[in-house]
Amino acid sequence: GDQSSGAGGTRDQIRAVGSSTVYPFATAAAELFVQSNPGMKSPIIESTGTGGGMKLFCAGVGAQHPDIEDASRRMKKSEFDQCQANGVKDIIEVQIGVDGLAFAESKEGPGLSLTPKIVYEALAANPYGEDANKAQTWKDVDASLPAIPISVFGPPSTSGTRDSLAELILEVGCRTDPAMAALKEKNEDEYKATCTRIREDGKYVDSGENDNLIVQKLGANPNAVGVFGFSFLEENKNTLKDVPINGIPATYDTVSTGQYPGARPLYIYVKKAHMQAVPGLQAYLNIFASNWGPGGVLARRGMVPAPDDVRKANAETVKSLTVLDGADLK
Amino acid sequence: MTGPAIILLLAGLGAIAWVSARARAVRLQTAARATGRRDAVHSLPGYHGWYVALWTLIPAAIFLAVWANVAPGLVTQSVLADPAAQALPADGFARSAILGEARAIASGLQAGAFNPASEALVAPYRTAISEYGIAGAVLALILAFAGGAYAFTRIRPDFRARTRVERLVMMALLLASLLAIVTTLGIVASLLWESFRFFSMVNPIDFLFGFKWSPQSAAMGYGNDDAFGAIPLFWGTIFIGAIIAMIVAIPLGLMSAVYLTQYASPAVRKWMKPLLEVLAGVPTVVYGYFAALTVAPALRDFAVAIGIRGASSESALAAGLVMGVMIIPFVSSMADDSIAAVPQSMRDGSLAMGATTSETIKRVLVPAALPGVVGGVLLAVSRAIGETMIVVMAAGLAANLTLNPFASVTTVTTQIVQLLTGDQEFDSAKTLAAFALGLVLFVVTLLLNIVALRVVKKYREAYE
Amino acid sequence: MTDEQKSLAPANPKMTARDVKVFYGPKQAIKGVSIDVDMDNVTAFIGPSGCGKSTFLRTLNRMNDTVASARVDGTITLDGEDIYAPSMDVVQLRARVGMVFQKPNPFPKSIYENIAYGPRIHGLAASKADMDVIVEKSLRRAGLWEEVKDRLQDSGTALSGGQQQRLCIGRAIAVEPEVILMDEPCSALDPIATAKIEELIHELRGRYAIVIVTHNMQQAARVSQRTAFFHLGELVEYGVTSDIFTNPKAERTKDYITGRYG
Amino acid sequence: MTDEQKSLAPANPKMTARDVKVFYGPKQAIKGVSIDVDMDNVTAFIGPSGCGKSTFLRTLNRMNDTVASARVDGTITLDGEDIYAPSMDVVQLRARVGMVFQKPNPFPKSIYENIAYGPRIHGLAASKADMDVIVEKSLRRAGLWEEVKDRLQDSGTALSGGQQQRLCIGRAIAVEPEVILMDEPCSALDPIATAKIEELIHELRGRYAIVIVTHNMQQAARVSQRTAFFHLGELVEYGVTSDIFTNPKAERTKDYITGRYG
Amino acid sequence: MSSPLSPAERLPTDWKSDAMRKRIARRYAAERRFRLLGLGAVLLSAAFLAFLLVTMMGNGLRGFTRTEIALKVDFPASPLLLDPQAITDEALANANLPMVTSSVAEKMLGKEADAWLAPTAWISMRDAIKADPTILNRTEVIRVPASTDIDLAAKSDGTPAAEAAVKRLKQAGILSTGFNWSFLSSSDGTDPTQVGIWGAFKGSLLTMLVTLVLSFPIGVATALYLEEYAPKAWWTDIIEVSINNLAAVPSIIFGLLGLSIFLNFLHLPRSAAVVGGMTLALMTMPVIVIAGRNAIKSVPPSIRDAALGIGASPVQVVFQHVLPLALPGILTGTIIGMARALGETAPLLMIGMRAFIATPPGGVTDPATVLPVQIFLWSDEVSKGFVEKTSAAIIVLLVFLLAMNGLAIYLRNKFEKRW
Ligand SMILES: Nc1ncnc2c1ncn2[C@@H]1O[C@H](COP(=O)(O)OP(=O)(O)OP(=O)(O)O)[C@@H](O)[C@H]1O
Ligand SMILES: Nc1ncnc2c1ncn2[C@@H]1O[C@H](COP(=O)(O)OP(=O)(O)OP(=O)(O)O)[C@@H](O)[C@H]1O
Ligand SMILES: [Mg+2]
Ligand SMILES: [Mg+2]
Repeated sequence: GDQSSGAGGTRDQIRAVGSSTVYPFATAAAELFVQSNPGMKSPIIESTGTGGGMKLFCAGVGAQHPDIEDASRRMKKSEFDQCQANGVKDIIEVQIGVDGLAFAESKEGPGLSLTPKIVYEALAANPYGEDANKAQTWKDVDASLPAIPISVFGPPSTSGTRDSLAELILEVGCRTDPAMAALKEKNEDEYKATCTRIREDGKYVDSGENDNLIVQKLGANPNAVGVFGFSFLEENKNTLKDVPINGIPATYDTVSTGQYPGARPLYIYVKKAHMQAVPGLQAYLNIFASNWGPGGVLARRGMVPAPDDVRKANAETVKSLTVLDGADLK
Repeated sequence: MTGPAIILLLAGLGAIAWVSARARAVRLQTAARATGRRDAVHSLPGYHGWYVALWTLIPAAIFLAVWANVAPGLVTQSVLADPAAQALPADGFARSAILGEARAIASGLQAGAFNPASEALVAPYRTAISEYGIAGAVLALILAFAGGAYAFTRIRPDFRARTRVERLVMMALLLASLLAIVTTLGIVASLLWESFRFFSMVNPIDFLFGFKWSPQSAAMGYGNDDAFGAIPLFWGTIFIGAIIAMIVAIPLGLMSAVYLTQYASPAVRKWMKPLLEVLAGVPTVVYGYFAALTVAPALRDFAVAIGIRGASSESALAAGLVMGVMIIPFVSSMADDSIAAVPQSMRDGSLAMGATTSETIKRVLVPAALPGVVGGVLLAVSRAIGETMIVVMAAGLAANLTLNPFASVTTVTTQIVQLLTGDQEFDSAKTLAAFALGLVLFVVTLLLNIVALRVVKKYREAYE
Repeated sequence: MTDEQKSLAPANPKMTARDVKVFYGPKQAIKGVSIDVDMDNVTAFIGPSGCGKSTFLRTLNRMNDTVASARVDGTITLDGEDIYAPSMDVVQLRARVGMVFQKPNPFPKSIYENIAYGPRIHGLAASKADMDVIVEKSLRRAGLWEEVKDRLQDSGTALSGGQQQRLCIGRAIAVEPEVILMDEPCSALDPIATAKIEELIHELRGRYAIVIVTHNMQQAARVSQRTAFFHLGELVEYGVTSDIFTNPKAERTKDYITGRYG
Repeated sequence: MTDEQKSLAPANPKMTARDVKVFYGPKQAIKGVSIDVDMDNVTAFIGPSGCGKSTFLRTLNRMNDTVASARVDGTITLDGEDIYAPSMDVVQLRARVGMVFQKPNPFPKSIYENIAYGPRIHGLAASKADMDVIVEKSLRRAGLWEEVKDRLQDSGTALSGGQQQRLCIGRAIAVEPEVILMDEPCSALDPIATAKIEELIHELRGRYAIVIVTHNMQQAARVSQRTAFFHLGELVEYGVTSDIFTNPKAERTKDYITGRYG
Repeated sequence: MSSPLSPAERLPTDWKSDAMRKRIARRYAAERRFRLLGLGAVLLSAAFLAFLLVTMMGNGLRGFTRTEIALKVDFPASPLLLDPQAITDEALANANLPMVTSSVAEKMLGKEADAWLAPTAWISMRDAIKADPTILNRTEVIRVPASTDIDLAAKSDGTPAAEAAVKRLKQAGILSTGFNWSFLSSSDGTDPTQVGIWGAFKGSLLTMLVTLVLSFPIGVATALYLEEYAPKAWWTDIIEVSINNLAAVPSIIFGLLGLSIFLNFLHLPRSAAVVGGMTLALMTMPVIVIAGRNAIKSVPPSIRDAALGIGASPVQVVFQHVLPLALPGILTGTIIGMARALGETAPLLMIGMRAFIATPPGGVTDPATVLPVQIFLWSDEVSKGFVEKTSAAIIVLLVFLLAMNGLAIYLRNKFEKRW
């Protein structure tokens, strides 16, 4: 508003807010930015969660508002409208890469191999809209699996990773039942409830944003399965191994090409109005574009590169600063 | 004229006022003393100095404070009258954003424009700001002179300058102490509004008495009805903070206090007491890290070893245990105080009857100190249930209603952090729930404290 | 001990002190005091403030043990037994040599529990009925029974100052002590309460050996049969009370009695 | 005030109290006291504990203002001026009516600063040399100069109790008071220090109007020329000291003097 | 109760009886047990502390060291296109040093050597060139940080591949582990071998400065008012209750307050030390008030009487006598309150200090983070190298805090009871 008091200070630093999943990549880019632009101050990257970040991002243009939103999901329609209402008219949307949603177990683990259907039937609160899930061991779900108790450490319901789990695995598994596929057309709400609600009887353990702890816990529970960002699997290859989904192992290639089912896009949103005013913003975006390919620095940090065509399209967006029109947001 | 310059100028004027007023008072008083009358002279010259200096500074400062709030409005009005302002968008928010930015650039706070539209307004802003700045400075100086002159003319040998200056000091002290109330109101205000919005989406009864905490449902659009039952959170909070932590802290704290006050030699006491206090000085984030990485895995291994099913490495026990250790010094220092407050004559009375020290402690000192100890424990509980970092790092997120200490439970503070830093839309019931939880936490600690302080106070009075 | 004082000593004293010295750290508070206390007489200790009356009194039941810096030299006996001997059990000693303090200090418990406290820790009552008997008897002896018999469950701290002090005397009596030490028992009381306590002391005399410290010479004159005058840690004069007050031997005693100092 | 007491009143009293009543909340501690204090005589207030001596003394320099619950009724004048009038400045009043307390309470500062404090806040010294003169004069009058002149920078709390009390008297003198009120100034002191203070009071007499509260009747007899006996908030008897002690009029006074209570 | 008793009804207790002796022995045994229990409690509490500290030390001391590989760089022969006469930041930034560095390593040690260097190894190269451009004309040995895997393998145990590499490098004599000065002088980063605590430390200092400047005067003024002047009235009761309550309000709630009042309502800058300081000042103020009141209370009333008795005004009494005497106590309370604020994390998470900030703040309005938040952030990092860095940062914080607590205890002991 009219307050100029706190808005003050020449903003010579880029400010980004948002998802903790994008945070490591945004910080890596920030570091590269400083190294290749000596004299520039390092961008400030705040890990607020996508939702909290959106609120800050959409509060307005000006020095007191962040320039960039890191998102582990697409902007929602409601958020876009909020942005518009607050004068954040021109928003640039860039997909910087893909986050693999990896299933993993300890190196000492039984070597499970799962499918979306199995995962759904093991974790859903009411599989296919029926009674509460009674499966106790993986064998109860699928006879080919060993009779070890189901125990999955996964993202909490506040997390964007959890949304991906629901969308990419659970819904897919759920729709293997034609009745459910039909339900999607008839009653979207009921479909969502049936297909994405996770049981709350302790078989699935909400495990916080601190994925490091999940890694540790898997080490301690060889029979448990963990669900987390692909980068953690990469980083902890010496203690963990991947759980193939549909027989496909989680590797860079399979995730990047989307063969491995658990992959979701990562975005950054940028205010066009800030491009002139904040020094280095363009250069920072360029850093993303020049490092998000295979073998690039971001990939070394564990981000999975987006497929070639996506990268190309987004590189173009970075160059031309194409504005998001918002019509296809949900 | 810029802010710092005018403040410097005023400070200079104040100093001059002080020196000249003091000099005048000295002169007048020396003359008056010669009359020999005891009440011919009232205040020391320095007080006259302060009196005049304050009259010089305070009205001008008040004016500047008001001006700083009024002037921007006036500046904006004059800018809006400028032809360049015709191009502004009608939309209120965008408009004020542009105006604000133009002002920031004009006053040198900002280097470049985020919004091209604001560039045109920079020049008009610059003129308006400098015009109003000069006007303000001139008015402030006039006020300073007027105030100073008025006060200066009042200097008489028997003028009660001290009384007046002291009245002002008292007022400053009073204002400082009112800040506590303002802060409390600030807390209430900041929690109440967002909580109100939350309760317009979720029935407070369901929230307070619901048995199911499952915000995943709400987040995914299944509706809010049974998603926000906070009982499991309350239980987790109580389980960790008021039960497990206290099972650790009360015996250890109480016995430590008893040992250190009643048995230990002065040398031991001198070293051990501060050592225990260090436990309270360790940052909670360190405890959290310690609990998450060292205690929790060890406890889990232990639980598995003795064959407990459902042992989680984010156990209530790990968080509660470490929190209990953190709370030990609280309990022990409160117990220490209460036991020390029991008059020595009670102890003598009991010993003179032929009681041993432990009999005296168990049958006389501790019962007599009990209200104080209970009050201390209540304070410790309120501290424990508000503790955040340990539980954020070491307790789980699973809202379980369980009695198994090796299972994972979640607490109110953990959920506040989770909800506020999650990936959900910010205005969803889910994020707002954090404020409602905060409100509950605030109210509960408030009540606990009021009760605890009452208890402690009543009991202190009993011996005074 | 002068010859004359020795002649004063009863044939079979209850307690005897011989050349007792008390130090608080490096400071000597009692400088070699010898005195005998017997059952038939009430002994009063008088002297100006700080002369060591309380200190000496507390050596008689080893309450000075609770002061870390205090050290006691010399011999004190109770029925001929050295109370500072290693074989002496302090807990028993204190039960046998009861003490009443300057300020009434009832425990914040019921009147009944106040009295029952001592017998209970020493296991003197075999049953609840036994305890009831002890409580009643002690309260009667302390002259408080009539006043409190209907409210034995009230808190001891709810009594008036004088009643509290009698309660404390009753508490001391309840463990069947042989000696009762009183350190300025009336200084916190009003005249009427003081009179009651003095009366009580009269009644208790003969059953217990009683030592009373007082600042108030009139009181010493009223309640005691023997008076010891302390000054600067020394026992200046010890004798029959009426003699001390009417015909003091030592100059210092005389000065004190006539109000030249103190 | 009885007729006889009136006859006792000097023609030109320094301070007068007329029908003074003091209340602590609902409780009345002083029940209508009228008394005159003059320059030539030392006035002693005696009476049993709690009778209101201190309370009345403190009304004379409005120290009772600091007790929130206290309320004063009646008139008290200093040189004919009503000290409770709104125009009276308490701060100046207290400089004119100095006070010495029961427990010596020097500031934890140097001896010099202890004395200089009063003159400094009242602006009585124009220069350092002035102040030196005031300090020396005050310490001399307080009979302390010889003992401390070589260590004026030592802390006032490092002095012995008696010296501290004289330091406090010197501190009161330093602001040139007209009246000095002393509330049991010797009760915390040993006999030798007490004697010194009593001697000092003798010397100060005539230069200041002096009022002294004491528990010790011998002391009252030694230092005062007028004695007022208080009991339960009333002024029972006021008269020439020797009369009061040898020939008290009121029964209560007699009982008290002969040690029947207190 | 039975009828009146004859006084002689009870015989004197027989203290020498067997039953009585046994009873006494039992009582003494109970006494010893109780005493041991107390001692046990003290020792157990102390043991917890010792265990905590030892664990942190054990994990953290390694974080202060860093493993380096000595690369022998033949600059003239390297693919580096730099003119020793024109070394500018720009030129260095464009010289593609990362590539050059890895090629040097590969040439020297073989194909897989690039993975042995920290991703930021080239920065050491850059700094060396900047410090002395003439090295571009000769062959020079430059020590660059090793990668996290190598670092861990060199210090404790790592992956088999890394262990093998370490063995090779050690044989070649080019591996060394030494004190990591840059841990104390640099700021947050993404590579554990490069990060440091200076930025967070400076943020902590600035935040504490703001906290102190606000909370100390206000806290002392409040304590003085309440203890010395406040009349007994309903509104002073409210102040008292508020202060006692604020002292116990969960810290996270202060975070919510800061979020909605300072950031959303007053529009103060996000992530700035000034907002953190203000939030913590509100938390610290009640602590100072309570400690201050106790200190003021312990100034004997006789001092006040003395000053009042010679005509000091109430304000003079307080400022010239009471306050100076109470000051050590107030300072002790202040240090303890500040120490608590220094270790505080939760409220700062709410006001944007949970951020990646690689540039140390220059002033109180610059974005900053603080030590405990830095610890929290690092504890959440993916790379294993951060584990020891987290513990090392904890050691720094603990040392700082223990020093503050020690000072407070020293002050308290020194000034305890002087009158
Ligand atoms: N715990 C102690 N530590 C050091 N000195 C002590 C202690 N108790 C008493 N004293 C000193 O020992 C001396 C004798 O003290 P004591 O209390 O026995 O005197 P008293 O005759 O009882 O005086 P009063 O009539 O005031 O009670 C005094 O000088 C006193 O200061
Ligand atoms: N601040 C106070 N609030 C309430 N009552 C008080 C206060 N000060 C004194 N009193 C009461 O007023 C009465 C007179 O007290 P005062 O102190 O004047 O007695 P005193 O004669 O000086 O006694 P002492 O010889 O013990 O000093 C007493 O009953 C006392 O309890
Ligand atoms: Mg004594
Ligand atoms: Mg008195």
